[in-house]
Order: sequence, then C-alpha cells, then structure tokens
Amino acid sequence: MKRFVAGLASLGWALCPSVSAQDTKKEIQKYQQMIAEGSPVELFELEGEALWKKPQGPNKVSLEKCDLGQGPGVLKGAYARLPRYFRDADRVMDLEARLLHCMATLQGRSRDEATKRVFGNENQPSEMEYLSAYVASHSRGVRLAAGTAHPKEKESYELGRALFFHRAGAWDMSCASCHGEADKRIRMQDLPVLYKREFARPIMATWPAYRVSNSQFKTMQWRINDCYRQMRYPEPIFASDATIALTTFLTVTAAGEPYRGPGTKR
Amino acid sequence: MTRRSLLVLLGVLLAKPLAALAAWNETAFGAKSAADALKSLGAASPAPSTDIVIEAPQIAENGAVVPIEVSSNIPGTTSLAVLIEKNPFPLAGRFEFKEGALPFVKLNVKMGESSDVHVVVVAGGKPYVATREIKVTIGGCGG
Amino acid sequence: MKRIVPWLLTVWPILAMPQTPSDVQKVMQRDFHARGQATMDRVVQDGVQRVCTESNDQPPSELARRLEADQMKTIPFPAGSLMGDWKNGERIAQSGRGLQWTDPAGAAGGGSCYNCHRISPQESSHGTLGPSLLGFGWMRGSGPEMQRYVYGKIYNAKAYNLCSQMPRLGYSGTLTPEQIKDLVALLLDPASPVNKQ
Amino acid sequence: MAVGPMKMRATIAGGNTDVRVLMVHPMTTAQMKEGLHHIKNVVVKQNGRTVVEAEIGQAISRNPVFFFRLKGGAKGDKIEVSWLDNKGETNKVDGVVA
Repeated sequence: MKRFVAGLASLGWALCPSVSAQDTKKEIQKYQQMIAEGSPVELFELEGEALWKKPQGPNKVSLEKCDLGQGPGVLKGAYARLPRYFRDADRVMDLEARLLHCMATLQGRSRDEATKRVFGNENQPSEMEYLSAYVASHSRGVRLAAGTAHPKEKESYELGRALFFHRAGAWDMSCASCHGEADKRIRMQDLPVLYKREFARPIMATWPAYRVSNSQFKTMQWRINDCYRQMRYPEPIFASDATIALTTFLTVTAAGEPYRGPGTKR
Repeated sequence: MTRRSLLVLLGVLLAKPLAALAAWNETAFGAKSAADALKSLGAASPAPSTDIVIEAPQIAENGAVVPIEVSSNIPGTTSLAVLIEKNPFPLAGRFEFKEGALPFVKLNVKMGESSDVHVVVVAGGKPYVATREIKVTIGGCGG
Repeated sequence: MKRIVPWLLTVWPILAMPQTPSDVQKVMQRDFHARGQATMDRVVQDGVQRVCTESNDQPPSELARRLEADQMKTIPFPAGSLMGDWKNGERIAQSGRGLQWTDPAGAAGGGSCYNCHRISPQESSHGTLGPSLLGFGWMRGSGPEMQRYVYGKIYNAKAYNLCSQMPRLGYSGTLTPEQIKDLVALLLDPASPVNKQ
Repeated sequence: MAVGPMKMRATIAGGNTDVRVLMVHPMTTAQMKEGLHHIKNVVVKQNGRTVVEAEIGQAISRNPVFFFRLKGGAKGDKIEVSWLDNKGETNKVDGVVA
C-alpha cells in the first residue's frame, strides 16, 4: 500500500509544469538565505536583553542571576544544553520552564502571573518570546547537547519518544502522522521527519524563530502547542513535563548540530 | 513598558523637528501604475540598462517579505527607485544617494502577487531601468 | 564531568524504561487541559488508537480485520444517492477548520482534504501525505458501490484500513452527512474538476 | 511589536562602510484593519552629513530592514539613521563604525 501511495505522489510531481523541482528548491533556498540576512531577529534579542536586566516582581530583581544550567547568570551556550536536569527543581527543564523557575524563585512571581500571556502576537510579543530570543542568541555556534546522563533526562527522552508516536485526539494523530515519512508535505509545506537525526538537526538548530509570514517570534513551546491544536487535542499545559519531554527527544535526536538561531522562517 | 521603549519615546519627541523637514512625493506613491509613478518622479520612459544589478530570488515563499538587493554601475547615479508592477501602489521606495554614498540598497518589500519588479535609476539627470520577475508562492506546481 | 561522577556511580543501573501507551495517556491526562471544544476525553485512546500505537501501525491482521469490521458498524449509510454538490465539496475540501480549540463549537468544519491530497487540478497548493485523488471518479466510475465506498471511507477511514493516518471525519463529528455527500460528488461527479481531463 | 526600537550595525567591508539597520514598525497598508501606518522617510548620516535620503511607501515589509553602502569611511565614523512615519512619529539610532 505504501509503495502505491508513493507512486501516486511522484506521479503528481511529474505532472508539474515548467520549473524543475531542483531549480525551485535552489531558488527557495536563496529566498530563505536572503530573508535570514535581513531578519529582524536582533530586535527581539535587544528587547529580550532589556527584559532580562529589568527588575520585576515582588522582589524587584532582574533575571541576571538566573542559572540556566551553566551557573548563575551564564548565558553562553546555556540554550544549546537544554533541556537538562536541574537538581534545585528536581526536574528536567527546557528554556521556558527554567525561565518560569527563575521568575518564581528570584523575582517572587506567581506561576499564574508569569504565564498569563506566554504567546504573543505581531503587535505585542510576549515576555517569554523576547527572553527566548535573547538567551538563545548566546548559543550561536555551540553544538546542541541536551542532557542525556541523568535518569530523569533518560526518562524525559523516553517519554518524548513515546509521545511522538502516540496516537490519540479527535483525529487519531501522532506527531509521526505528519513528521514520520520523508518527502511529504502539508499543502506546500515540506515536512521534516523529526525522529531522524538528519531532519531534526537543522530544525532544532533554528528554533526559536521569527516567522516572516506573520511577523511573529515563536518559541518551541508554541510550536508544540500549535501542533497539538491542529492535531485536535486538548491544550498541552505550558512548560509541562510532556512538552519538555518532546523537546528533549527532538533536541537529543539533533545532538551535535551547531546552534544557529534564533532562526528566520517562512 | 520597558526602559528601552521609554527611551525610544523620548527619542520620538526629540527627533521630531529634524525629520519633519523631509519630503515625500505623495503623487508618486499614490500612483496606481508604474508608468504614472515614474512620471511623478520625473523619470518617465527610462532607457533599459544592463548596468543596474538586481539580486533577488526568482521565487518568494511569502509575499509579505521579498528581499531585493539593487545596485547601479551607471556613473553619476544620484537616485534609485523600486517599483512593483502589480502592486496596488507600485512605487515601493526611492533612495537618493548624496556625496559619500554608493548607489546600493537592500530592502524587503511586500508583493501581492507574482510581478515584474522595476528598478529605475537616475544618472546624470537621465532615467534608466532594469526589470526582474519575482514569483510569489512556493514553487513546485505553484505559479 | 566532576558533577556527573558521584550520582553516576549510585544510580547508573536505573535506566529509563520505555513508556507504554497507558503511561503516556496518564501523562497527558496530567499535562494537558481542556480548552474550548477540545475536551480532555480526547486524550483517552479508543481501541483503534491503542492498537495502532502499540503495534506501530502494523496490527496483527486477524485483529485488524475484527476491529475494521467494528468500525464499519459505526457508519450510518444514508438511503438513496450519496452524491451531493461538488461545488460545496470543493469548499469543504479547502477548509482546514473544525474541532480545534480555536474553532467555535458547533460551527461547520472543513475536511482539510488539500492538506494531504491532490484533488482538483486547479489547486496547486496540495499536500502529499495521502494519494493524489486527481481523476478519481474518471478512473473508477461513479456507480452506487463507488459512492458507498467513498462515503464510508470519508466517514470512517479506519473501517477500511485500521491504522490509516486519515481522520475519521464523520465518526469524529468533523463533517456532517451532507458535507460528506458533497465530498463524494467532488471525487465522483463527472462534472467535477477532479474528473475533467 | 508595534512601533519600537531600532538597531544598527556599521562595519568596514571591502574598503567601504556597510550599514545595516533594523526598525520596528507595523508598516500597515490602508487595506489592513489597523489602517495606513507606514514610515515615509529614512535618513542616513555619516559624521553629521546626510548621505542617503529615502522616501518609502506601504509596500515595504513590516519591521523594515535596510542595507546601505557608504564610500570609504573608517572605524570610529559616526553613523546615524532616523525615520519619520505618516503619523508624525519618529525614531533614530546612532553608533560608530566597528
């Protein structure tokens, strides 16, 4: 059956007129390179820096002493080594979960207040989005190396892998329904086979990212949230273990790729 | 509001008198055809030139952001305008290069649909043009 | 490295066990919440979802046949012609709405068909997750048997191929019987662009 | 981001000065629900002297990015970029060539 489906799909390609698939790919790569050169990502990094250094919450302190895994206040390479196990929280955390932890422990903010508006829009990006841009920018050139040694890191990876292939929701879908087979697309969008190293690497090395189609800066937590929305599931809770596990699975799969985000995407 | 945006606001108030002097060609930007826009810019019927270099992808995945890089190798270039034939208002921008600037600019434009993009250069008081087609929407079977 | 060594010695033997579908379901019940019409019962797997997850979409054939027969019983085939209006069908095939927490409850959904299938030749923005349906009726005819097959397949794809990636669009309440008839016409009606070669 | 900060980077490359400037601006067209709101003028100055004067319209993308190239130049040159929009708002950024 699979071969039959693939045969029909390639027949579809053969029917395409004029521009060859090869040329199209090359031109689209050129487009992507040019938009990356002229990307406003730096503005988000700039605003994120201001928020990182801004005293906030009942304690009126900034996040400058936040320990993202490399020591208090160390930003260099921190994002590339997330998610990882944090002894103080006894939990595997991704960037957003760790930022929430610091907002609570350093700034004295409640989870409710800190998560009131985690996903922004084109007119008003969220604090999380700005901060992600700023923190991630300090990992450019650093190879992705999410934690794999601690038992809770192993557990997070295994859970993420199981979630990736788990079919449920009103439409019986798993992540693999769309990201499980090579050379497939939704509408015109190419779908990366994310459980495979060669596909996961370039994707995980460029999130979080600015999307030119809607002028918004998006985090990995948003990416997972929006996939579940489209898969017709209920909503994953922000920075919950399930969402972190998926990021752990994907980042471990992409291990070794030099981080080059925040990215600029279509 | 962050401290930075407060600073920006301050900048807004202080910078006002300076920028208020700048001119903006309302007729040219309001023109509904590239030809009318060129007339308003005083650059009607430009001569084709191969000394205008347009660097742009043939296919843009998204019309909201189409990167275009243009430069002029025509001696005495003083200005450069970018026009998108099929946009409701074709004139996207006009750049005047004074002593000290090279006739070069890279910018991102919006394109409603696939269209010819014209770059019109004025050099020694005479207009010249180069044209490049850019397709919007992803390729493959796309238009 | 220094930090890793002490606990490495003590806890190394404890390796993470693979998570079973029921473990994953418990995690989802804890880590997801209802929003809008997307209620929490959706993370509770039914038999089909459980079997397909457990078997990595390769269920034992005997079990698959039995469960496919059960799924077939969920399809209430309307009496009479199953051919609706292909023009409506095209609109339904284009729409990707329905059942998401961002969609208003009760509003008409779409089939999201173009996400995965090539259908009308005019629509070049189509996915490739499913087979091309271009010329579907032209190749297969549009008799009552074929109408019944297409209606049933759209209503509940799992009745025909247990671990198909296609949603059960009627069974899940995404599409109404009328909408499915319109999609049948889009694929089978000789006047539909799908069959104009 | 609606109207917000700017960022500029000026570097010596191939004997010339490359200027890259980012602006936060919605650049909405008359057809959009937010209504017409776009930058009209951009001015680039090198050591206080105007070198580029641009007039731009609603066809420039949201959060505009421009690259300009100045003849020669040296490290330490002062570069300033400012803009004015159709609602009278303005902003500017300055820095030295690195």
